[in-house]
Amino acid sequence: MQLRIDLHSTGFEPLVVLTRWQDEQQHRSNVQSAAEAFFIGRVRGVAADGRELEALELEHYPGMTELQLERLALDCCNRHGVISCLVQHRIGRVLPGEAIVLVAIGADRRGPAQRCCQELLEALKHHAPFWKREWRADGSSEWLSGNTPL
Amino acid sequence: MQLRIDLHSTGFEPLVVLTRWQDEQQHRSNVQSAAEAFFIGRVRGVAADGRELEALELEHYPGMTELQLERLALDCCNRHGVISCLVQHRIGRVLPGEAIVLVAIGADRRGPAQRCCQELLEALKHHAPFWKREWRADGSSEWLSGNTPL
Amino acid sequence: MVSVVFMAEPCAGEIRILLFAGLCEQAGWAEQQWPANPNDDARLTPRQLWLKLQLPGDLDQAVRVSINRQFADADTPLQPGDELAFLPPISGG
Amino acid sequence: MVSVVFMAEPCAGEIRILLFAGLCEQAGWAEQQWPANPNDDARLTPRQLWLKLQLPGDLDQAVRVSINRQFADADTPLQPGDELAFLPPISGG
Repeated sequence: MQLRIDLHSTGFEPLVVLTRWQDEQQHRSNVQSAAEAFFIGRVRGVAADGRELEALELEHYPGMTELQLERLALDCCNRHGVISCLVQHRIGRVLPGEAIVLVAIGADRRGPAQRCCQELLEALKHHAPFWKREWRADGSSEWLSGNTPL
Repeated sequence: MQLRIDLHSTGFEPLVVLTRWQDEQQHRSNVQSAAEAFFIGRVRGVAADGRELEALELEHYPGMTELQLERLALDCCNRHGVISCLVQHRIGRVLPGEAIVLVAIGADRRGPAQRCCQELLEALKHHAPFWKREWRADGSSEWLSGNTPL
Repeated sequence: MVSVVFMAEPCAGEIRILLFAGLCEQAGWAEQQWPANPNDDARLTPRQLWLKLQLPGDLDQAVRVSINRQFADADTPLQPGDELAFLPPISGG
Repeated sequence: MVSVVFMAEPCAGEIRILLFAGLCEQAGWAEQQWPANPNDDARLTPRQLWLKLQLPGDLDQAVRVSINRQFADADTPLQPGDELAFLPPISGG
Protein backbone atom coordinates (compact mmCIF):
# COMPACT_ATOMS: atom_id res chain seq x y z
CA MET A 1 0.00 0.00 0.00
CA GLN A 2 1.32 3.43 -0.94
CA LEU A 3 0.65 6.03 1.74
CA ARG A 4 1.62 9.65 1.80
CA ILE A 5 0.59 12.33 4.27
CA ASP A 6 1.69 15.97 4.22
CA LEU A 7 0.90 19.01 6.29
CA HIS A 8 1.17 22.29 4.36
CA SER A 9 1.85 25.54 6.17
CA THR A 10 1.22 27.48 2.93
CA GLY A 11 -1.32 27.08 0.13
CA PHE A 12 -1.32 23.93 -2.00
CA GLU A 13 -3.10 23.22 -5.29
CA PRO A 14 -4.95 19.90 -4.85
CA LEU A 15 -5.01 18.97 -8.55
CA VAL A 16 -1.32 19.77 -9.00
CA VAL A 17 -0.39 17.60 -6.00
CA LEU A 18 -2.74 14.89 -7.25
CA THR A 19 -1.23 14.89 -10.73
CA ARG A 20 2.27 14.53 -9.30
CA TRP A 21 1.09 11.75 -6.98
CA GLN A 22 -0.55 9.82 -9.83
CA ASP A 23 2.57 10.20 -11.98
CA GLU A 24 4.69 8.82 -9.12
CA GLN A 25 2.28 5.92 -8.63
CA GLN A 26 2.33 5.05 -12.30
CA HIS A 27 6.09 5.36 -12.43
CA ARG A 28 6.48 3.07 -9.43
CA SER A 29 4.05 0.32 -10.32
CA ASN A 30 3.40 1.02 -14.00
CA VAL A 31 -0.29 0.45 -13.29
CA GLN A 32 -2.91 3.00 -12.35
CA SER A 33 -5.70 2.05 -9.98
CA ALA A 34 -8.93 1.11 -11.76
CA ALA A 35 -10.92 3.17 -9.27
CA GLU A 36 -9.96 6.48 -7.69
CA ALA A 37 -12.05 8.51 -5.27
CA PHE A 38 -11.03 12.02 -4.20
CA PHE A 39 -12.27 14.66 -1.86
CA ILE A 40 -11.23 18.32 -1.68
CA GLY A 41 -12.42 20.58 1.12
CA ARG A 42 -12.06 24.36 0.90
CA VAL A 43 -12.58 27.29 3.27
CA ARG A 44 -16.04 28.91 2.98
CA GLY A 45 -16.31 32.68 2.70
CA VAL A 46 -18.82 32.76 5.56
CA ALA A 47 -18.26 32.14 9.27
CA ALA A 48 -20.38 29.77 11.38
CA ASP A 49 -22.51 32.69 12.57
CA GLY A 50 -23.17 33.88 8.99
CA ARG A 51 -20.75 36.80 9.09
CA GLU A 52 -18.07 37.29 6.46
CA LEU A 53 -14.96 35.21 7.10
CA GLU A 54 -11.54 36.81 6.76
CA ALA A 55 -9.50 33.64 7.32
CA LEU A 56 -9.47 30.33 9.07
CA GLU A 57 -6.62 29.47 11.42
CA LEU A 58 -5.76 25.79 11.73
CA GLU A 59 -3.83 24.80 14.83
CA HIS A 60 -2.41 21.30 15.18
CA TYR A 61 -0.39 19.27 17.69
CA PRO A 62 3.02 18.88 16.07
CA GLY A 63 4.11 15.28 16.35
CA MET A 64 0.78 13.85 17.40
CA THR A 65 -1.22 15.14 14.42
CA GLU A 66 1.12 13.47 11.91
CA LEU A 67 1.15 10.19 13.90
CA GLN A 68 -2.60 10.22 14.30
CA LEU A 69 -3.22 10.91 10.60
CA GLU A 70 -1.01 7.97 9.76
CA ARG A 71 -2.80 5.68 12.23
CA LEU A 72 -6.23 6.68 10.91
CA ALA A 73 -5.16 6.28 7.27
CA LEU A 74 -3.51 2.88 7.78
CA ASP A 75 -6.48 1.58 9.73
CA CYS A 76 -9.02 2.76 7.12
CA CYS A 77 -6.94 1.63 4.12
CA ASN A 78 -6.28 -1.82 5.57
CA ARG A 79 -9.93 -2.25 6.41
CA HIS A 80 -10.94 -1.51 2.80
CA GLY A 81 -7.97 -3.18 1.14
CA VAL A 82 -7.08 -0.19 -1.02
CA ILE A 83 -3.92 0.35 -3.08
CA SER A 84 -2.94 3.95 -2.40
CA CYS A 85 -3.79 6.81 -0.11
CA LEU A 86 -2.81 10.46 -0.24
CA VAL A 87 -3.76 12.90 2.50
CA GLN A 88 -2.85 16.59 2.31
CA HIS A 89 -3.90 18.97 5.07
CA ARG A 90 -3.34 22.66 5.60
CA ILE A 91 -2.18 24.18 8.86
CA GLY A 92 -1.85 27.85 9.78
CA ARG A 93 -3.82 30.70 8.25
CA VAL A 94 -6.06 29.61 5.36
CA LEU A 95 -8.02 32.03 3.19
CA PRO A 96 -11.57 31.56 1.79
CA GLY A 97 -11.44 29.43 -1.34
CA GLU A 98 -8.14 27.80 -0.39
CA ALA A 99 -7.97 24.03 0.03
CA ILE A 100 -7.83 22.69 3.60
CA VAL A 101 -7.87 18.99 2.90
CA LEU A 102 -7.36 16.53 0.07
CA VAL A 103 -7.99 12.80 0.41
CA ALA A 104 -7.26 10.57 -2.60
CA ILE A 105 -7.80 6.82 -2.56
CA GLY A 106 -6.84 4.36 -5.28
CA ALA A 107 -8.33 0.87 -5.30
CA ASP A 108 -9.25 -1.92 -7.64
CA ARG A 109 -13.01 -1.38 -7.22
CA ARG A 110 -15.18 1.71 -6.91
CA GLY A 111 -16.87 0.53 -3.68
CA PRO A 112 -13.73 0.31 -1.51
CA ALA A 113 -12.28 3.49 -3.09
CA GLN A 114 -15.39 5.55 -2.33
CA ARG A 115 -16.07 4.10 1.11
CA CYS A 116 -12.45 4.46 2.20
CA CYS A 117 -12.32 8.08 1.01
CA GLN A 118 -15.52 8.92 2.85
CA GLU A 119 -14.63 7.13 6.09
CA LEU A 120 -11.09 8.48 6.23
CA LEU A 121 -12.40 12.02 5.79
CA GLU A 122 -14.83 11.53 8.68
CA ALA A 123 -12.12 9.90 10.79
CA LEU A 124 -9.72 12.79 10.35
CA LYS A 125 -12.46 15.34 10.96
CA HIS A 126 -13.26 13.74 14.31
CA HIS A 127 -10.04 12.10 15.46
CA ALA A 128 -7.08 14.06 14.05
CA PRO A 129 -5.92 16.89 16.33
CA PHE A 130 -6.78 20.01 14.33
CA TRP A 131 -8.51 23.05 15.70
CA LYS A 132 -10.16 25.78 13.64
CA ARG A 133 -10.38 29.40 14.64
CA GLU A 134 -12.50 31.77 12.56
CA TRP A 135 -11.12 35.24 11.99
CA ARG A 136 -13.79 37.76 11.00
CA ALA A 137 -13.49 40.96 8.99
CA ASP A 138 -13.82 43.10 12.18
CA GLY A 139 -10.71 41.50 13.71
CA SER A 140 -12.61 39.31 16.16
CA SER A 141 -12.03 35.56 16.28
CA GLU A 142 -13.52 32.41 17.74
CA TRP A 143 -12.41 28.81 18.16
CA LEU A 144 -14.87 26.36 16.65
CA SER A 145 -16.00 23.59 18.96
CA GLY A 146 -17.09 21.10 16.30
CA ASN A 147 -17.14 20.17 12.65
CA THR A 148 -19.27 21.54 9.85
CA PRO A 149 -22.38 19.39 9.47
CA LEU A 150 -22.06 16.40 7.18
CA MET B 1 -26.45 24.45 -11.19
CA GLN B 2 -23.54 24.05 -13.60
CA LEU B 3 -23.75 20.81 -15.59
CA ARG B 4 -21.42 19.56 -18.25
CA ILE B 5 -21.38 16.17 -19.93
CA ASP B 6 -18.98 15.05 -22.66
CA LEU B 7 -18.41 11.84 -24.53
CA HIS B 8 -14.81 11.36 -25.69
CA SER B 9 -14.01 9.15 -28.67
CA THR B 10 -10.28 9.46 -27.90
CA GLY B 11 -8.31 9.47 -24.64
CA PHE B 12 -8.84 12.22 -22.09
CA GLU B 13 -6.77 13.17 -19.05
CA PRO B 14 -9.17 13.40 -16.08
CA LEU B 15 -7.07 15.81 -14.02
CA VAL B 16 -6.46 18.11 -17.00
CA VAL B 17 -10.19 18.24 -17.77
CA LEU B 18 -10.93 18.75 -14.08
CA THR B 19 -8.45 21.61 -13.75
CA ARG B 20 -10.01 23.39 -16.75
CA TRP B 21 -13.52 22.80 -15.36
CA GLN B 22 -12.57 24.23 -11.94
CA ASP B 23 -10.95 27.26 -13.54
CA GLU B 24 -14.13 27.88 -15.55
CA GLN B 25 -16.27 27.49 -12.43
CA GLN B 26 -14.15 29.92 -10.48
CA HIS B 27 -14.10 32.38 -13.38
CA ARG B 28 -17.89 32.22 -13.69
CA SER B 29 -18.90 32.49 -10.05
CA ASN B 30 -15.66 33.67 -8.40
CA VAL B 31 -16.29 31.10 -5.69
CA GLN B 32 -15.12 27.50 -5.52
CA SER B 33 -17.31 24.87 -3.92
CA ALA B 34 -16.40 24.14 -0.30
CA ALA B 35 -16.72 20.40 -0.96
CA GLU B 36 -15.74 18.50 -4.08
CA ALA B 37 -16.03 14.75 -4.61
CA PHE B 38 -14.53 13.05 -7.67
CA PHE B 39 -14.40 9.61 -9.12
CA ILE B 40 -12.16 8.32 -11.91
CA GLY B 41 -12.64 4.87 -13.41
CA ARG B 42 -9.95 3.26 -15.58
CA VAL B 43 -9.72 0.14 -17.72
CA ARG B 44 -8.19 -2.85 -15.92
CA GLY B 45 -5.44 -4.84 -17.61
CA VAL B 46 -7.31 -8.07 -16.96
CA ALA B 47 -10.50 -9.36 -18.59
CA ALA B 48 -13.51 -10.67 -16.63
CA ASP B 49 -12.27 -14.25 -17.11
CA GLY B 50 -8.80 -13.40 -15.78
CA ARG B 51 -7.07 -13.35 -19.16
CA GLU B 52 -4.99 -10.40 -20.30
CA LEU B 53 -7.06 -7.58 -21.76
CA GLU B 54 -5.98 -5.94 -25.00
CA ALA B 55 -8.64 -3.25 -25.05
CA LEU B 56 -12.18 -2.43 -24.02
CA GLU B 57 -14.68 -1.33 -26.66
CA LEU B 58 -17.42 1.00 -25.46
CA GLU B 59 -20.52 1.16 -27.64
CA HIS B 60 -23.22 3.72 -26.98
CA TYR B 61 -26.57 4.77 -28.42
CA PRO B 62 -25.87 8.12 -30.09
CA GLY B 63 -28.59 10.56 -29.12
CA MET B 64 -30.06 8.52 -26.30
CA THR B 65 -26.86 8.10 -24.27
CA GLU B 66 -26.31 11.87 -24.08
CA LEU B 67 -29.97 12.51 -23.18
CA GLN B 68 -29.98 9.78 -20.59
CA LEU B 69 -26.75 10.98 -18.97
CA GLU B 70 -28.27 14.44 -18.69
CA ARG B 71 -31.50 13.10 -17.17
CA LEU B 72 -29.61 10.99 -14.62
CA ALA B 73 -27.26 13.85 -13.71
CA LEU B 74 -30.02 16.45 -13.32
CA ASP B 75 -32.13 14.10 -11.24
CA CYS B 76 -29.26 13.18 -8.93
CA CYS B 77 -27.93 16.74 -8.61
CA ASN B 78 -31.35 18.21 -7.86
CA ARG B 79 -32.03 15.54 -5.27
CA HIS B 80 -28.78 16.39 -3.44
CA GLY B 81 -28.87 20.13 -4.06
CA VAL B 82 -25.33 20.34 -5.40
CA ILE B 83 -23.67 23.27 -7.17
CA SER B 84 -21.84 21.70 -10.09
CA CYS B 85 -21.56 18.43 -11.95
CA LEU B 86 -19.07 17.28 -14.57
CA VAL B 87 -19.40 13.91 -16.29
CA GLN B 88 -16.84 12.71 -18.84
CA HIS B 89 -17.21 9.30 -20.47
CA ARG B 90 -15.15 7.48 -23.06
CA ILE B 91 -16.63 5.74 -26.08
CA GLY B 92 -14.88 3.56 -28.66
CA ARG B 93 -11.71 1.59 -28.08
CA VAL B 94 -10.14 2.20 -24.65
CA LEU B 95 -6.77 0.78 -23.59
CA PRO B 96 -5.80 -0.59 -20.15
CA GLY B 97 -4.94 2.26 -17.81
CA GLU B 98 -6.96 4.80 -19.79
CA ALA B 99 -9.80 6.64 -18.08
CA ILE B 100 -13.36 5.53 -18.94
CA VAL B 101 -15.33 7.79 -16.66
CA LEU B 102 -14.92 10.91 -14.56
CA VAL B 103 -17.62 12.23 -12.24
CA ALA B 104 -16.96 15.47 -10.35
CA ILE B 105 -19.46 17.04 -7.97
CA GLY B 106 -19.16 20.42 -6.26
CA ALA B 107 -21.39 21.21 -3.28
CA ASP B 108 -21.47 23.30 -0.13
CA ARG B 109 -21.15 20.28 2.18
CA ARG B 110 -19.16 17.05 2.01
CA GLY B 111 -22.21 14.81 2.54
CA PRO B 112 -24.17 15.87 -0.55
CA ALA B 113 -20.99 16.05 -2.68
CA GLN B 114 -19.95 12.49 -1.79
CA ARG B 115 -23.42 10.96 -1.91
CA CYS B 116 -24.24 12.61 -5.25
CA CYS B 117 -20.94 11.47 -6.78
CA GLN B 118 -21.51 7.92 -5.62
CA GLU B 119 -25.17 7.71 -6.66
CA LEU B 120 -24.61 9.31 -10.06
CA LEU B 121 -21.83 6.83 -10.78
CA GLU B 122 -24.12 3.91 -9.92
CA ALA B 123 -26.95 5.45 -11.95
CA LEU B 124 -24.86 5.78 -15.08
CA LYS B 125 -23.41 2.31 -14.65
CA HIS B 126 -26.91 0.82 -14.60
CA HIS B 127 -29.08 3.23 -16.58
CA ALA B 128 -26.93 4.94 -19.23
CA PRO B 129 -26.80 3.03 -22.54
CA PHE B 130 -23.15 1.92 -22.71
CA TRP B 131 -22.00 -1.56 -23.62
CA LYS B 132 -18.55 -2.96 -22.99
CA ARG B 133 -16.84 -5.52 -25.17
CA GLU B 134 -13.58 -7.05 -24.00
CA TRP B 135 -10.91 -7.64 -26.64
CA ARG B 136 -8.31 -10.20 -25.60
CA ALA B 137 -4.72 -10.57 -26.69
CA ASP B 138 -5.60 -13.59 -28.88
CA GLY B 139 -8.02 -11.50 -30.97
CA SER B 140 -11.18 -12.96 -29.42
CA SER B 141 -13.80 -10.68 -27.90
CA GLU B 142 -16.89 -10.84 -25.72
CA TRP B 143 -19.70 -8.45 -24.81
CA LEU B 144 -20.05 -8.02 -21.06
CA SER B 145 -23.54 -8.55 -19.73
CA GLY B 146 -23.19 -6.61 -16.50
CA ASN B 147 -21.13 -4.22 -14.46
CA THR B 148 -17.98 -4.84 -12.48
CA PRO B 149 -18.91 -5.62 -8.86
CA LEU B 150 -19.25 -2.65 -6.55
CA MET C 1 -40.84 24.87 -39.24
CA VAL C 2 -41.46 22.12 -41.79
CA SER C 3 -37.81 21.13 -41.66
CA VAL C 4 -38.00 20.41 -37.93
CA VAL C 5 -41.04 18.16 -38.36
CA PHE C 6 -39.26 16.41 -41.19
CA MET C 7 -36.13 15.93 -39.06
CA ALA C 8 -38.12 14.39 -36.21
CA GLU C 9 -39.99 11.99 -38.48
CA PRO C 10 -37.63 10.93 -41.24
CA CYS C 11 -39.84 7.99 -42.16
CA ALA C 12 -43.38 9.15 -41.35
CA GLY C 13 -45.01 5.84 -42.08
CA GLU C 14 -42.41 3.60 -40.53
CA ILE C 15 -41.00 2.53 -37.21
CA ARG C 16 -37.22 2.60 -36.94
CA ILE C 17 -35.83 -0.34 -34.96
CA LEU C 18 -32.31 -0.36 -33.49
CA LEU C 19 -30.27 -3.13 -31.90
CA PHE C 20 -27.04 -2.71 -29.94
CA ALA C 21 -23.96 -4.60 -28.77
CA GLY C 22 -24.44 -8.35 -28.21
CA LEU C 23 -28.04 -8.24 -29.39
CA CYS C 24 -27.05 -6.67 -32.69
CA GLU C 25 -24.36 -9.29 -33.09
CA GLN C 26 -26.70 -12.20 -32.33
CA ALA C 27 -29.47 -10.92 -34.61
CA GLY C 28 -27.04 -10.06 -37.40
CA TRP C 29 -28.46 -6.58 -38.03
CA ALA C 30 -28.31 -3.15 -36.37
CA GLU C 31 -31.24 -1.27 -37.89
CA GLN C 32 -34.53 -1.96 -39.71
CA GLN C 33 -37.54 0.02 -40.80
CA TRP C 34 -40.91 -1.55 -40.04
CA PRO C 35 -43.95 -0.30 -42.01
CA ALA C 36 -46.59 1.19 -39.70
CA ASN C 37 -50.08 2.13 -40.77
CA PRO C 38 -51.16 5.31 -38.93
CA ASN C 39 -54.83 4.33 -39.38
CA ASP C 40 -54.36 0.91 -37.89
CA ASP C 41 -56.60 0.53 -34.84
CA ALA C 42 -54.50 -2.18 -33.21
CA ARG C 43 -51.08 -0.60 -32.91
CA LEU C 44 -47.99 -2.75 -32.66
CA THR C 45 -46.06 -2.95 -29.38
CA PRO C 46 -42.31 -3.56 -28.92
CA ARG C 47 -43.16 -7.01 -27.55
CA GLN C 48 -45.07 -7.89 -30.75
CA LEU C 49 -42.25 -6.62 -32.92
CA TRP C 50 -39.69 -8.59 -30.88
CA LEU C 51 -41.63 -11.77 -31.74
CA LYS C 52 -42.33 -10.85 -35.39
CA LEU C 53 -38.62 -10.09 -35.92
CA GLN C 54 -37.72 -13.40 -34.22
CA LEU C 55 -35.16 -11.70 -32.02
CA PRO C 56 -33.07 -14.02 -29.85
CA GLY C 57 -33.80 -14.77 -26.20
CA ASP C 58 -36.42 -13.61 -23.73
CA LEU C 59 -37.42 -9.96 -23.96
CA ASP C 60 -38.39 -9.79 -20.27
CA GLN C 61 -35.19 -11.43 -19.08
CA ALA C 62 -32.53 -8.83 -19.67
CA VAL C 63 -33.50 -6.58 -22.57
CA ARG C 64 -34.78 -3.05 -22.03
CA VAL C 65 -36.94 -1.16 -24.48
CA SER C 66 -36.61 2.47 -25.42
CA ILE C 67 -39.02 4.47 -27.54
CA ASN C 68 -37.79 7.78 -28.92
CA ARG C 69 -34.70 7.56 -26.70
CA GLN C 70 -36.60 7.11 -23.45
CA PHE C 71 -36.93 3.84 -21.55
CA ALA C 72 -40.45 2.47 -22.14
CA ASP C 73 -42.65 -0.49 -21.35
CA ALA C 74 -42.54 -3.34 -23.86
CA ASP C 75 -46.32 -3.13 -24.20
CA THR C 76 -46.52 0.54 -25.17
CA PRO C 77 -48.37 0.97 -28.52
CA LEU C 78 -45.99 2.34 -31.14
CA GLN C 79 -46.67 5.31 -33.39
CA PRO C 80 -45.54 5.74 -37.00
CA GLY C 81 -42.22 7.57 -36.94
CA ASP C 82 -41.22 6.14 -33.55
CA GLU C 83 -37.61 5.14 -32.93
CA LEU C 84 -37.66 1.83 -31.08
CA ALA C 85 -34.53 0.27 -29.59
CA PHE C 86 -33.90 -3.04 -27.86
CA LEU C 87 -31.10 -2.57 -25.32
CA PRO C 88 -29.13 -5.54 -23.96
CA PRO C 89 -27.80 -5.32 -20.37
CA ILE C 90 -26.03 -2.03 -19.80
CA SER C 91 -22.41 -2.07 -18.59
CA GLY C 92 -21.30 1.54 -18.50
CA GLY C 93 -18.81 3.53 -16.44
CA MET D 1 21.06 4.13 21.86
CA VAL D 2 21.46 6.57 24.71
CA SER D 3 20.60 9.48 22.44
CA VAL D 4 17.22 7.95 21.57
CA VAL D 5 16.34 7.48 25.22
CA PHE D 6 17.43 11.02 25.93
CA MET D 7 15.28 12.37 23.04
CA ALA D 8 12.21 10.53 24.27
CA GLU D 9 12.61 11.77 27.84
CA PRO D 10 13.88 15.30 27.77
CA CYS D 11 12.85 15.96 31.38
CA ALA D 12 13.17 12.58 33.06
CA GLY D 13 11.68 13.64 36.36
CA GLU D 14 8.85 15.71 35.01
CA ILE D 15 5.57 15.43 33.15
CA ARG D 16 5.17 17.79 30.21
CA ILE D 17 1.65 19.18 29.95
CA LEU D 18 0.30 20.77 26.75
CA LEU D 19 -2.88 22.73 26.06
CA PHE D 20 -4.27 23.64 22.64
CA ALA D 21 -6.61 26.07 20.88
CA GLY D 22 -9.50 27.38 23.01
CA LEU D 23 -8.31 25.53 26.10
CA CYS D 24 -4.88 27.14 25.89
CA GLU D 25 -6.53 30.53 25.47
CA GLN D 26 -8.87 30.04 28.45
CA ALA D 27 -6.14 28.73 30.73
CA GLY D 28 -3.66 31.38 29.65
CA TRP D 29 -0.77 28.96 29.10
CA ALA D 30 0.28 26.41 26.48
CA GLU D 31 2.86 24.28 28.26
CA GLN D 32 3.96 23.39 31.79
CA GLN D 33 6.34 20.93 33.43
CA TRP D 34 4.96 19.08 36.44
CA PRO D 35 7.43 17.47 38.83
CA ALA D 36 6.89 13.71 39.04
CA ASN D 37 8.52 11.44 41.51
CA PRO D 38 9.40 8.10 39.90
CA ASN D 39 9.34 6.39 43.29
CA ASP D 40 5.90 7.67 44.20
CA ASP D 41 3.56 4.75 44.80
CA ALA D 42 0.37 6.66 43.98
CA ARG D 43 1.01 7.99 40.51
CA LEU D 44 -0.84 11.08 39.25
CA THR D 45 -3.52 10.71 36.58
CA PRO D 46 -4.51 13.30 33.93
CA ARG D 47 -7.78 13.81 35.85
CA GLN D 48 -5.88 14.66 39.05
CA LEU D 49 -3.60 17.05 37.18
CA TRP D 50 -6.62 18.70 35.51
CA LEU D 51 -7.99 19.49 38.98
CA LYS D 52 -4.63 20.50 40.51
CA LEU D 53 -3.98 22.87 37.60
CA GLN D 54 -7.50 24.28 37.98
CA LEU D 55 -8.19 23.94 34.29
CA PRO D 56 -11.50 25.42 33.11
CA GLY D 57 -14.65 23.35 32.55
CA ASP D 58 -15.51 19.69 32.87
CA LEU D 59 -12.83 17.26 31.70
CA ASP D 60 -15.37 14.55 30.83
CA GLN D 61 -17.57 16.90 28.84
CA ALA D 62 -15.59 17.64 25.72
CA VAL D 63 -11.87 17.40 26.43
CA ARG D 64 -9.81 14.44 25.27
CA VAL D 65 -6.60 13.30 26.87
CA SER D 66 -3.50 12.14 25.07
CA ILE D 67 -0.41 10.60 26.67
CA ASN D 68 2.74 10.45 24.57
CA ARG D 69 0.74 11.45 21.46
CA GLN D 70 -1.85 8.68 21.79
CA PHE D 71 -5.41 9.15 22.98
CA ALA D 72 -5.67 7.81 26.53
CA ASP D 73 -8.05 7.45 29.43
CA ALA D 74 -8.11 10.33 31.92
CA ASP D 75 -7.47 7.87 34.76
CA THR D 76 -4.29 6.36 33.33
CA PRO D 77 -1.40 6.68 35.85
CA LEU D 78 1.31 8.97 34.46
CA GLN D 79 5.03 8.17 34.32
CA PRO D 80 7.90 10.61 34.73
CA GLY D 81 8.83 11.85 31.26
CA ASP D 82 5.31 11.47 29.87
CA GLU D 83 3.92 14.08 27.48
CA LEU D 84 0.33 14.76 28.53
CA ALA D 85 -2.03 16.88 26.43
CA PHE D 86 -5.56 18.09 27.02
CA LEU D 87 -7.32 18.40 23.65
CA PRO D 88 -10.44 20.52 23.24
CA PRO D 89 -13.04 19.36 20.65
CA ILE D 90 -11.37 18.57 17.33
CA SER D 91 -12.55 20.38 14.19
CA GLY D 92 -10.29 19.24 11.36
CA GLY D 93 -10.74 18.78 7.64
